[in-house]
Amino acid sequence: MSYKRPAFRHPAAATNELGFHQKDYEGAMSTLCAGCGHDSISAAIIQACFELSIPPHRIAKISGIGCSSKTPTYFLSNSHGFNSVHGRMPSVATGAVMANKSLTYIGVSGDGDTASIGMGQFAHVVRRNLNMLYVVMNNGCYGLTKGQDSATADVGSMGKAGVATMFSSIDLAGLALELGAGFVARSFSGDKDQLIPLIKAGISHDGFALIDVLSPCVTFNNTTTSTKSYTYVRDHMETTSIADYVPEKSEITASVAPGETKVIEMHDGSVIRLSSLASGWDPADRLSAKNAIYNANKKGEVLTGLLYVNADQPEVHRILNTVDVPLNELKEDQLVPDADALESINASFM
Amino acid sequence: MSYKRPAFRHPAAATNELGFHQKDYEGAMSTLCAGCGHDSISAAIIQACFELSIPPHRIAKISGIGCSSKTPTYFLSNSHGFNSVHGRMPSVATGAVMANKSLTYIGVSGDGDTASIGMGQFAHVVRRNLNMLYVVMNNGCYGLTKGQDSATADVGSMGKAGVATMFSSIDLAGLALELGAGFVARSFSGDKDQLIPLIKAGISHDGFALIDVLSPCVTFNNTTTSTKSYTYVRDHMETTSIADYVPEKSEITASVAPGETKVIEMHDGSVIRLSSLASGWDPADRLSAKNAIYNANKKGEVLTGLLYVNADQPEVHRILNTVDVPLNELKEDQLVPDADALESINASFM
Amino acid sequence: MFNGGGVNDFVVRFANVNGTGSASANTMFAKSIFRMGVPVSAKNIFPSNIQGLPTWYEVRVNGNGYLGRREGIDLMVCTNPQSMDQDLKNTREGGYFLYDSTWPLANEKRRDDLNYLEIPLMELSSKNFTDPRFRQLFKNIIYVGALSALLNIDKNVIVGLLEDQFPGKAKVVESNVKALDLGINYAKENWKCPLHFYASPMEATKGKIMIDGNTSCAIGAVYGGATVMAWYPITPSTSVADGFEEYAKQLRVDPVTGKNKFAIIQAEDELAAIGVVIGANWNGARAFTATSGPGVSLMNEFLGLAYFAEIPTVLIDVQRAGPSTGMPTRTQQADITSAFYASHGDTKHVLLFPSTPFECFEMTATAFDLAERLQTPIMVMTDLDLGMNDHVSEPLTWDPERKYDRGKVFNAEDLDRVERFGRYLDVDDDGITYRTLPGTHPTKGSFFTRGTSRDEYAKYTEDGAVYARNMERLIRKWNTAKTLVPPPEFYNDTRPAEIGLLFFGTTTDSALEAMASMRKEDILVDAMRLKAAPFSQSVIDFIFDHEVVFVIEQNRDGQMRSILINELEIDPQRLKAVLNYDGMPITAANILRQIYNHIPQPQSASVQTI
Amino acid sequence: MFNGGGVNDFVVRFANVNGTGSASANTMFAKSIFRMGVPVSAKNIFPSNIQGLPTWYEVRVNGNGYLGRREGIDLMVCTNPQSMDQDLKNTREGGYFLYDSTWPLANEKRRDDLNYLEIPLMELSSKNFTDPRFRQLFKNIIYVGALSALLNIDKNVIVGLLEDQFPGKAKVVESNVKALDLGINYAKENWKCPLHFYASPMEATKGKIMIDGNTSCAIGAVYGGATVMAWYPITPSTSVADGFEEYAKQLRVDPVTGKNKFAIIQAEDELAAIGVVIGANWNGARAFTATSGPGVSLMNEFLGLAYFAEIPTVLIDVQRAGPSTGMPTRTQQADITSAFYASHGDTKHVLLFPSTPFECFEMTATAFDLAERLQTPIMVMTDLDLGMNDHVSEPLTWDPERKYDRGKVFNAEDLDRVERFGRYLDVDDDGITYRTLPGTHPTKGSFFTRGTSRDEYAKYTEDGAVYARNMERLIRKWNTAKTLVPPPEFYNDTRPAEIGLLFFGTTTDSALEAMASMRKEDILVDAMRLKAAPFSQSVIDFIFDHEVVFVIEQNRDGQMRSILINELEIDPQRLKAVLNYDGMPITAANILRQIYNHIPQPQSASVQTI
Ligand SMILES: Cc1ncc(C[n+]2csc(CCOP(=O)(O)OP(=O)(O)O)c2C)c(N)n1
Ligand SMILES: Cc1ncc(C[n+]2csc(CCOP(=O)(O)OP(=O)(O)O)c2C)c(N)n1
Ligand code: SF4
Ligand code: SF4
Ligand SMILES: [Mg+2]
Ligand SMILES: [Mg+2]
Repeated sequence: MSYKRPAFRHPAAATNELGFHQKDYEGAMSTLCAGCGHDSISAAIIQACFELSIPPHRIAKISGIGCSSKTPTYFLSNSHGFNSVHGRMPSVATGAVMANKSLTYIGVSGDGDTASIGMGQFAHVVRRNLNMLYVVMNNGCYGLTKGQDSATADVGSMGKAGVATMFSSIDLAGLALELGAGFVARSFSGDKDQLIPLIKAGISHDGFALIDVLSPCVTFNNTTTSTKSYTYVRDHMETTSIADYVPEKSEITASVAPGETKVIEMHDGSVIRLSSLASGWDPADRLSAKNAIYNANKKGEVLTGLLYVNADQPEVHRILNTVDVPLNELKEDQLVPDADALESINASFM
Repeated sequence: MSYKRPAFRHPAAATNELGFHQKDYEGAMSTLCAGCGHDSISAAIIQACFELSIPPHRIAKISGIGCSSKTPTYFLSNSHGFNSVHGRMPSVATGAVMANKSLTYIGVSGDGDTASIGMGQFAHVVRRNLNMLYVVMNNGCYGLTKGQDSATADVGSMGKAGVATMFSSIDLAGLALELGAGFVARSFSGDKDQLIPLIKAGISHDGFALIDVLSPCVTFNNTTTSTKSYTYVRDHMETTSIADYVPEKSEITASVAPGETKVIEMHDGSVIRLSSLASGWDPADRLSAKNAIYNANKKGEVLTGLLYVNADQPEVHRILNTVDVPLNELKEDQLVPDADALESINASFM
Repeated sequence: MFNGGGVNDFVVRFANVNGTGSASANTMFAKSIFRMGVPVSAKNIFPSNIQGLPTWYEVRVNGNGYLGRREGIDLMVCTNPQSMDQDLKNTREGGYFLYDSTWPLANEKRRDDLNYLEIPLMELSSKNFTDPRFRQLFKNIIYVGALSALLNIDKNVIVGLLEDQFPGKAKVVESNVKALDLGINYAKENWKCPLHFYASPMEATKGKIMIDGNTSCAIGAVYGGATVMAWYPITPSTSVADGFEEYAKQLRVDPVTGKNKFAIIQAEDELAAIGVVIGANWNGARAFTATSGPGVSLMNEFLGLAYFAEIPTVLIDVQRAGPSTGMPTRTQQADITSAFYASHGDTKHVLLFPSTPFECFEMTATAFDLAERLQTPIMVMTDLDLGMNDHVSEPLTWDPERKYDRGKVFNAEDLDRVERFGRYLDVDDDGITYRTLPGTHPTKGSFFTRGTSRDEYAKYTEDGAVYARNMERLIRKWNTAKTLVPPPEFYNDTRPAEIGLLFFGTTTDSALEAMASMRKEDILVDAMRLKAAPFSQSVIDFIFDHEVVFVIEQNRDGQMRSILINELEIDPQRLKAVLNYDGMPITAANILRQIYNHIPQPQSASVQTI
Repeated sequence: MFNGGGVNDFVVRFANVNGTGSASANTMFAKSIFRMGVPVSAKNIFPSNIQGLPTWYEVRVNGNGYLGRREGIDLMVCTNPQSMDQDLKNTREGGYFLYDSTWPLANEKRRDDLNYLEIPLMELSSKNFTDPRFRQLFKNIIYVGALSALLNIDKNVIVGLLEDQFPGKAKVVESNVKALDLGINYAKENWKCPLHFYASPMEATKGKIMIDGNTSCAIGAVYGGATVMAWYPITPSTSVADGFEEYAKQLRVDPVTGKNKFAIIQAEDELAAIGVVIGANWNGARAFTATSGPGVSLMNEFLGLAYFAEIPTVLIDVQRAGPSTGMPTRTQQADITSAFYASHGDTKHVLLFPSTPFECFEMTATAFDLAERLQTPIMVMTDLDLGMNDHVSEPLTWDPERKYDRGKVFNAEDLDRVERFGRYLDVDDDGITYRTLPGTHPTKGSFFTRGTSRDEYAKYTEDGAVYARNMERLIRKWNTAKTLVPPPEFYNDTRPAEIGLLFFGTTTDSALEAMASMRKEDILVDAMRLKAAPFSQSVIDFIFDHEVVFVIEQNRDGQMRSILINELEIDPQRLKAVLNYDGMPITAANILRQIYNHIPQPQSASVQTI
């Protein structure tokens, strides 16, 4: 939209390791409804990228269509963005990642964009283990088309339209686990403390990282009868653990009592430290995560936190064994076979 | 195709309750490769429908595109069939079921048709709990386009093309369970004894019933290195139980030792009797089924049999509360509101 | 100075913030003029956003019944500081600028050539209403009051509307009336009322209704016998589904059992929606979907299947500005090529073009008859302007004797009578063959429906001659379609004219206004409104009866013009394109400007101020 | 009696069962004629099935180089009892019918007007080869041997082919040669050899190659710099992907690391495939997909995005017979309308029309240049006939000096130089604007790509004037495209002609043969082969330089003709449609028959036997 945030700098303008200000990670002024959960997620992405010290222009943002998919305009103005078509972000992201393995990719989608029209592409980008962070801003409805139920709306949940959902809901985290995802988390737009480290961990993960973020639609699905309302999620949130993201360079100081803590090493040398682990759950055991989700859903709880991580699943570039230099940097000298080659091709058809 | 089976009748031409011969349930001569697993599944469908005594013309067959999707031509010639477009059988079936709730619907698809291009529609037909039997003829490859890997091909499995699959495979039964399906089974084209009762039970089930049938593609994916080959499946098949389908009218005679047997009552009064139950598995417990599949897959086993059943999940007509008479039978007198109605509509816009 | 407007001839534009409840106040304003018997049209110009961005509502009052959009805002009602600069710019020279003077307009922003009507809306509202939730809403009612004084709108009419809106809620009505009076009194005390343009009661809208096209389509689907609807939300078509649900719930619930004589599937996407429609129609139910451009694009493959496998299909395309996501809240007639030729291979589809809510109703119902008669997709091509805006329309009517045309369907008895059923056998030589529904007959009439080629008996074939024969039969069917679709409407002069205007859909209002203007200038001109493609003989005749025909449409590429040329084998020189594609409804002035590029402009004609 | 055929002028059709290995024997037959220097073409007529159904292989030998399909089979080689009735029917009067007399043909089936060549193929094979796995295969080699005797094909050439096929496997070659000799000897002993038509060595194919179009496209993509390919299997395009993988693995693996300078994504469907291509191109890689009609239908929405958001996109459409699933193993040029106008809204796309394998190679490579130059989808419109059949072609050539045209891309230095970067600012007045790639510059040049309307600086807007300006710039770009696409090729008479032939793609062979036939009859005729749409000025000139132009194409609706009329504003009367749409490649005789419906047929011309 046409409004610019006033370009003033925060008084105590802190810079990150690269010397960037938080401002350098911000985007245009949001045009979403005041209070929309999506804006909080944008803020968390800004903060996470700032703290991770990624040069903003080395990030690419890709989204589908929806209120959620609009958010890439509202963060990271110095990054290229691509607001593609409804439900097809995963394929566009796949192309982008294949073209240049050296950037950081953040995909943003909505529950409609992912669980309805985008279901097929979602399943297959998981299967492909594309190296990207995939954020679903999940509000249980189609915000931009005025609040129809989405496929993540729970049975019996009722938004502003006043008709209870009748079809069983799709749990995107559970689904991603079923489909073999190597990094699965769930969070809440209202819980920045939980969300930011998860975003950092997801970005650091070498492969596909899903964060299903409950993000209330204040305009259409924030009723007392909705299970995707701010109050419901806040009141029914359970966590698998408290996740802390520790960048490569930091030293891990064991401040938490041993036995309760689990440390996961990421490919890039950073570390996720999990504390206050839920009982019977092991972040490295896919089945335990599936069971925990299933049991929480049954009780009407919203299980959040890092649900599963396996840092060793090969991402698609490794699977396809591509060269180290990004494919989009290869020039004629690398791409055109030498003259003899064509001669022998011709000869083989004579 | 243009060949007709010789129309001779089997010598001891048995008839079913309705007086139909098995012949009345047959189809045109198959044009699939000799030995193709799909043909065995067709035969099992013929047998099951014959034994269930469904009037053949009261069945509708719907499929997508693929060798598997061709099979409806090869069974039930007296039923209407619809070979639609690739991956979209679920939506066409949805329309058909909505139009006429009084027929029996058999959907046939392939693993390409379902797990790749059809993934989105598959997920949503499960969610909708459409009252139909959905048979996937699963050969781990795209038969009709000459054997490319499909998304159900296991990592490391290698068909005729000689390149091992590199992406993680999708387990359609596991997926259906995750998505809330009320009837999930897996079987093998080579095991008629197991398959026929499952087809019968699936048809009787009031709601969506998935049978994922391993069905070797003898031409492209029956190599010794393929986990979808006849030999591999036969040798690695494990079963959850032995399923027996008992029609409504029959009496259940407890011939199996108690404790080992479980009896499930279907909506139409028929019964599925399960014996030799696998330990730790309960057909009525979704989680136990998911765990059983996960553990079997991990060991390279192919878990077959009835995996989960819940006869009480409301199917879509119940959810949408439609009238008892099929919607396609309603005439003007039922459909056109009376004259006053339009007057008062007009008045409301004056 | 100001030279537009007059009694029952003016344009008011409201500038609001979306999501602030201005829509209902603005609608009330338009509706009150309608109830005074004066022709009025209202166009919502809204952003692709839910809350907080500028949104406009433009009302044209025209005693002559010219209700297309008109350039030049006579009175701007601005309550949105965000858009004020733009609004000031868009008010016509000498026009009036009413705004919320709670925050007075800086002097340097003021244009000298405007008349300012300053009213402290927020202040008045805050002072008089304590509940903060209502202040915003009543602010809107206050300006309606002020307008009622400025434009001579009968207060009783407005009160009547409020009573209709809040039946049995006297308290609510009372508060609203209080707000209304605040506006009326403020206006009367501070300004000369009425302005020199104002509304004056007529009988022109008597017996008519004011309704949007999407709701009319929805009601048409109920009357037309649709039992299955499948859809996926997309602006501007969503309200077709909403309307169908609303009216089906009112009119199609079995009173005894409480069960529904309809089923609505909110599908996972447009591919699924059209798949459901095809499956249901294949199985004998009348089923339809509603979508917009991106949906039609996604439905391409399935539309080809329905064409080739010959399955009745009804699709309502509420067009918006493309390509791609384009301007989703702006109007265009730009899916015509896409819909007409949808799908790969040799395909052509039947399109209907309603131009009023009445026709939305009528043509939606007719679409089901045509779909079943022709066993092919029928697309009702409406647009955002028609679909989402309220229009004055003939009331909806339905002949109680009317029977559905279910087309050529063999039942069990028919099958017993025929020796051998041939699903694709052209026994009547009209290209339309007989079908059967699943479940009809135990031993006869079953067949296999497929998107692959097959012979007359529905048997799969790769024989080129059989394939070609079938493709030629489809052309025969296409020729039959020409005789069955609604014929065009003519607006011909009594004297022979050399100039013809050709238009369709929402272009009609402005085209007719342009025609009237030309006639006033003594230009002989005939006009034809298309209601369907393919085209009947009368369309060809009209074109050949005129030296030059202006094809007026709302897209960049002259899509209808191309189709006319291709279908009728007409020399393109005969057809001049008159186009508008900026997403706003076309105006008569714009049409005239383009026409006068081709023919001499009469001295007196001022295309600016029509 | 028999009156066709002659030295280097005959048609042989093989009738086999698919999945029985006949393809390699048949190809060897065609290739041996090619190696004798004689022009030859081979067309596979196969079922949409994997095993057990009839399949045909038709070889035309023509010393004059007319290699389009010709009606009339001079010699039928039938090894398939299933299709024998049909094959008997399809042999020309007086022609030869060679069949496997292990199962002799019943007398009542025999046509009197054929010459029978009976050879007990299976019996010979079984007697001479013990391993049952090879009996089937050698049966095929035996008939190749028999043909070599009947048609004077140099045995050494065939042996050479076998040696090439089985390098270092002398044993295998030996067995094959044994089979070959069985056939040769049987023929010589039992029949008069050669027949009165036969092959005679020439030099006409010297330096040429025999290759299919899909492989050529694939090699073109390797040379053209494609690094990302995404696809979904669909006949007849699958072998483009197969070929790309094969040649990329040969030519694009880093010798040091063993890593790939390419990535191939077998996507979950066509929507995903084109999405990957768009994403990769957006990010600066050359990426493409290959598909057929149903895929193009599914890609509609994305193609509209690429058009409107201006993203280079390369798509190879290997056309098959539509609509819907149609006849997936038959050929047509029937996706032209669908591809040209793909997507809702006002969209038009650039199409390229290769007509030889060489052009498949060349145009695929060029498509990447054009896509990056024009920042829009480029679709290479080939078809099953060109794509899946072997054709004699000029060898593939690549100028080592050739540089890719990467189009207007600003790098970091460029950005530092410009004051304000405007992604959609038409600084060069050619409608093409500058883009930047993600990751280029820390503070400048980033922008948001979207399918919604935006201003020159890529900022979202719903302003109608800005939107319209952008749509008009896209027309400017379209006009630029006309000057950049490959111009047509002309085959004009030296004398002024009133008749023009216009054709493209696989219609070329037969069209040129028809032209030659007309010239032989002293009819003055010019010809133009289109290589691309939109059309350059020379296309218009050609059409206006002729009284009548015959537009020859392989679809029902005259799709290219309509596009010519629409784009060039030509009176349809000037363009006569010459069509073939039965799924078989068009023949010269068919073209002539249709032309002679419009112009007087010369006395001597026998369109039957050309
Ligand atoms: C092909 C297509 N169909 C439909 C739409 C209309 N549409 C826009 S956004 C949207 C749903 C968005 O829902 P979700 O992804 O949950 O995002 P939210 O707005 O809730 O954040 C739909 C259906 C579209 N843009 N494109
Ligand atoms: C839209 C579209 N894309 C691609 C194809 C080509 N195609 C036909 S069948 C098939 C795959 C079939 O695989 P599967 O469903 O597993 O069936 P199988 O042949 O293995 O039984 C494909 C890709 C098509 N018909 N339509
Ligand atoms: S409609 Fe809902 S999702 Fe969209 S911006 Fe408003 S609150 Fe957020
Ligand atoms: S190709 Fe495979 S799946 Fe298809 S018919 Fe043959 S064996 Fe069966
Ligand atoms: Mg949402
Ligand atoms: Mg398969």
